Amino acid sequence: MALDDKKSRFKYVGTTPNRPDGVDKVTGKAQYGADITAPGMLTGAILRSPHPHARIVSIDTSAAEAIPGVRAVVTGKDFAPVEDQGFADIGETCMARDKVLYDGHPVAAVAATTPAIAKAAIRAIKVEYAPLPHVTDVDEAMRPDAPVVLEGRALEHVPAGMSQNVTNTCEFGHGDVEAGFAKADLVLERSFKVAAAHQGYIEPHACMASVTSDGRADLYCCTQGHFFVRAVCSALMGMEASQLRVTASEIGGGFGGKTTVFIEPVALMLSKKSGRPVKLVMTRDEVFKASGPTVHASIDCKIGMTKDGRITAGDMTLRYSGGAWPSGTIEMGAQAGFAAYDMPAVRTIGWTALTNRPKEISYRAPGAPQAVYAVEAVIDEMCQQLGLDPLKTRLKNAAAKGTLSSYGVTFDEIGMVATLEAAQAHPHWSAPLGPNQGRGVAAGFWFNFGGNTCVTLNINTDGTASVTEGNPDIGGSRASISLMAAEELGIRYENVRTIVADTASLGYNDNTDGSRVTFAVGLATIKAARAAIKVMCERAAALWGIDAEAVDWIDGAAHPSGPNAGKFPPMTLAEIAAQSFQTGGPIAGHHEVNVDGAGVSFGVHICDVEVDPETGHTLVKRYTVVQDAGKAVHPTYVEGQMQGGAVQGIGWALNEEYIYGKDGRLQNAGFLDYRIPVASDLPKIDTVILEIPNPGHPYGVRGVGETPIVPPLAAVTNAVSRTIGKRMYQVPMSPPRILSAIKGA
Amino acid sequence: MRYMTAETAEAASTALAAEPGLARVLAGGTDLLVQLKAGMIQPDLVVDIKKIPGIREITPEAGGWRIGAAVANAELKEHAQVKADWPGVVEGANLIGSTQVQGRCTMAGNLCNGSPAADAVPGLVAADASVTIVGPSGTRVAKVADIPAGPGRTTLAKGEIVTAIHLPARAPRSADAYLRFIPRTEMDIAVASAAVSLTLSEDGTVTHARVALGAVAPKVVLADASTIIGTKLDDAALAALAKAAESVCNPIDDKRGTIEFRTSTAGVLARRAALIAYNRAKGVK
Amino acid sequence: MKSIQVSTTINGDPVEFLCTPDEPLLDVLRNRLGLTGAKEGCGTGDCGACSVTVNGRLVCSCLVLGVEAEGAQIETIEGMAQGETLHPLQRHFIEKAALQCGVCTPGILVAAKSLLEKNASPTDEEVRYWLAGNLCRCTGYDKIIEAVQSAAAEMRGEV
Amino acid sequence: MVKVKLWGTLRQWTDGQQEVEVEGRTFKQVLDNLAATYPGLAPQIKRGVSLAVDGVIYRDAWLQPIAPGAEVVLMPFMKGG
Repeated sequence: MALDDKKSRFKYVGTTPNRPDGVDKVTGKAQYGADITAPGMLTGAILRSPHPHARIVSIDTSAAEAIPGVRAVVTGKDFAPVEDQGFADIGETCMARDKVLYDGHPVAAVAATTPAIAKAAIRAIKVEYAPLPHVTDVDEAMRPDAPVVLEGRALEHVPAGMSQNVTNTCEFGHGDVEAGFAKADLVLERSFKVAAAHQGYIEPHACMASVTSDGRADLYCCTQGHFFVRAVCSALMGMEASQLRVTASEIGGGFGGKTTVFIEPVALMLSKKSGRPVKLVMTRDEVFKASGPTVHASIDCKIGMTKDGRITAGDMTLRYSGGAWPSGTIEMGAQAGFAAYDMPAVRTIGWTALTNRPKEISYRAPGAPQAVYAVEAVIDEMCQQLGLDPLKTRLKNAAAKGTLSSYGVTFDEIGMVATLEAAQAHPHWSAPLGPNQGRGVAAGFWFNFGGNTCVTLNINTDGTASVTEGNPDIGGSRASISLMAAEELGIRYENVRTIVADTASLGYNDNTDGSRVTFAVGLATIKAARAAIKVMCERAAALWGIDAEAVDWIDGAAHPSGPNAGKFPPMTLAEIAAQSFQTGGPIAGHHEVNVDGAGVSFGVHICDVEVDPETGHTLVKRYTVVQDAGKAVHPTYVEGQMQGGAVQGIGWALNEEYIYGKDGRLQNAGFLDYRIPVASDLPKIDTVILEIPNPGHPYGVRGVGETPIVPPLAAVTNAVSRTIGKRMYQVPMSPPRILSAIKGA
Repeated sequence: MRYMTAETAEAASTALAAEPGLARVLAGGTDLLVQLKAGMIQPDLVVDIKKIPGIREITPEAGGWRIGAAVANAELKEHAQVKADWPGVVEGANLIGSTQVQGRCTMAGNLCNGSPAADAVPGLVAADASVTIVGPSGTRVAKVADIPAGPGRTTLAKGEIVTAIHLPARAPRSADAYLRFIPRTEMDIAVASAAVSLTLSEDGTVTHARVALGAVAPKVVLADASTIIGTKLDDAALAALAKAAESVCNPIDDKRGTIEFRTSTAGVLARRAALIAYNRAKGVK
Repeated sequence: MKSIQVSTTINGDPVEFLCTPDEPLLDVLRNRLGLTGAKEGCGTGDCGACSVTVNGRLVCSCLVLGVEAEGAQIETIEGMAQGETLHPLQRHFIEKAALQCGVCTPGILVAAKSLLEKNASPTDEEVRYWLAGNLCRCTGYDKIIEAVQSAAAEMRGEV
Repeated sequence: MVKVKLWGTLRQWTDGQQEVEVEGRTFKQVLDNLAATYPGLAPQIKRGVSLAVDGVIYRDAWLQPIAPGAEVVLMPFMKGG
């Protein structure tokens, strides 16, 4: 059989059929984390620290245990220590041991027969704390005299003599930065602050755990990766992975925030102690206080440029804090910051410091929006000072095939130039502006990833196919995977059904993150389909009495590969499937792989704002997203990713932030004051999808989901700054900050 | 917690007064249920007043309007005549929360919750509205302006409930307007707000005005409206009004806004609301 | 806390339930009646995921007590489709990709239906303001507005 | 021999060199030899690194062949959201 490895003409891929989970989701039937129940189920609740930093002197649970209806009480002592440092840190975020490290840190949990009894039991637990000095700002945490959040966690390459809060440092770049600045006509250095933002998914974390006395357990939860949940939870519970089956419910948004666990180990321990199924659901204020937001950042960025707009050098120092535990996000920010440009000389230095905040977790392109914001804002200010066109200047410096990137890798085929050119050609770029309006533009970059992936594809005797994969569907991936299976098999999209299987049904699958699912699961699906096709070609060959090599698979049917192979009418998938019991048994294909070769992707956003000069109130009036998708498998869903990511970035740019008081407590743990964009805040978000194929995927697919959140911080900043005639150096640009810039304070 | 539905205002008042523990009135419940959820309060008794005859009705009264205490703001919005007489009052009431919250929340509830940032209150104060209060010692009438006592506090005595809000009759060439500042376009609590009610002479001179500000002091405050009386809202009058508004601000610095921002924004809003009310009074769309 | 017996009508069906006096209608629907289409995104009226109508009025069921349902007519997402036939809004939401994760979708559909009952031809701006209390974090709202408008056009008989 | 570019932080373990040469025909051999030649790099390699080979980032691909003359860049272990 002859199968082209690369495909560029498609029958199903690139169309926009309805998603298979659509009807369930519009009728209320879809089951999310909090919708799962079990007979005899108890309700769990968690007691959380009101202190940002304190030693736990004692916990007295006796009064809670005495309340009728209370079936289990859990504290940190119930969990045995684990060796793996990463798992141990996650475990400690779920339940404090000796110290509480942030406002909202769990200290105890209960399971009771009703929610009201569980609440009463929580109130009956007495915790004695010895408060410690706290620190919630990264710059303050790096001072040598800052209160130490955790001791002894610095990596070996952190210089001696710094605060123990400094746990990591990194440096990337190439070329002689000082020599580059010497060649510049303008060197501009600016400092920026970026507040922590929350992923803001509408579905709070929820799970239902059932542990039996013989050591088996079932866990249902809303997660971006149930295999990772199994790995962490089995380690923390001291269980074998085989005995813990994790099933992912439908997921009500994640954006990176559901790539770890916050409550699942606690639910399992409550179930183990009570012998009953236990449901644990976070309230919204728990989500804000005690699930992972992003890092918050403090950045110094210096760029040199010639009069005609050629960048000669870039030098940036990033200080990120991922809360009370070490975080690796700095490394991605430091690599991504200058990645869109061909930099003759570049250096990015990163630092990570501990603060008394919850443990950071990924949010769409983790680490990149902050670093890229600083670079794109400085470039924009330089364009203003030098009187240069911001898009032409970016084009002059754009990374292309063969460019040595800021993170050391030489780029293959990439779409930065095409993306900038498409932005330039878009009518938005040349549309007139009204009074008090301004336009900003910014580029963005993200790596995208592959990862461990398993897919099984079964051919049913009625000529349909079932795809079993292991990645929770957060953006319509079941549709795109079905499309790719249909494309390979040559059967209709409607004849393929893709399901997300539990951890007992497939090998390990990495989280739904890194924009990996359409790319990596798609690739594994294509390979699984090709494996099934190989079997079907063999069956046809056997029935025809010819060599399997002499059979081609074309449009859903086996064909003799040429006149020499024999003269037989094509045998369709349905015909082969119907005879499969008689020709050797059921037909399936499967593929297991750790996928690499994801293609980087670039985006350029254009933003128009209108600023009220007397109040600083800012409205986004027009917004356009241009992005390279490699190949858009389901173009409408690609647009949805671009629009959704851009709006999250707009929210961050204007209003979203974690606000800690002097007392170290979170001031805005709710949707009322953590202000995500509402429908009336926004204009239509226009999209332009470019398709520069990724050489690493048979259809050219790149990741799509993360890049769109990278440019908005700077696109909106540049628009606001150009409107008010003053540069803004802090995100979010809340109205008081804009007004104070306007007034020149 | 016990729940009761009261058939009369007197029965509600009696039950609330007799409760030795914490008692709360339930009308729209959009503040009460949030407080219950957060565990901020654990009442022993909740009295639902929505079954009291007339309490969900809007009726004409002495040239003005009687708005029952349990009239949801969405119902108020659908009442064309009240809206024509008091567009600013209705505007304020309709800015509270979402469409969903509008289906439940009431002006009286907004008033009795005691928030300095209540959106319905500045409009009522600018309108010089009053309320009927039924209590253990009988029925009394008070000015809306006299109800708030500070953040989360009112001057109502134990067992007293507001049963109706009274909007006075409108003189010819009168109108009002309400503006608030929020960072988004919807769903936020006011950072600063201003309501202006005014009456014009035939030649367009302001003959009567009241200006009330929200979210800039522990309770709603009146700004000196004499700054615009006798004027046709020329730039100097508007500037004087903004200054007068700023001068009565006594706000706090918090997550929603700074003292400086709230003060300057209150001045801007007072000026802009005055212009809107002025144009409405002149019949300019 | 002693439970109270409540008689009500949900999606046209007579329903009786017991609930405690402080129990929100949302908890009653989800935990006692198995109607889990309404979601709790916040519990404080800020997200709209629990939207239902009570006597024809759009509300957040997290801000209504279960006991207040006595004698009321309640409509939830579960009552929107007629048997196998989806409401035009439901169909257009699927076709226009107006949902990604789908957790806000039931609330948005209930709210949008309530809008179109009051205003069959809303402007985009009216749709956006009506739905301002329904948070969606996935879509950026664009395709939601589009789906509401195309469903409205179909319901007006324009398609 | 394979030339491996390191990120700046790691220079302190390689006598200031940002590009080092080690034996190895696969991802794993290159990493093992890096750790053996420059023991200061061992903790970082153990924690996790990625290796970009001719522009493609590999995260755990021990068996990935590396041709002599390929561009090899050591990177931190990468993750997404």
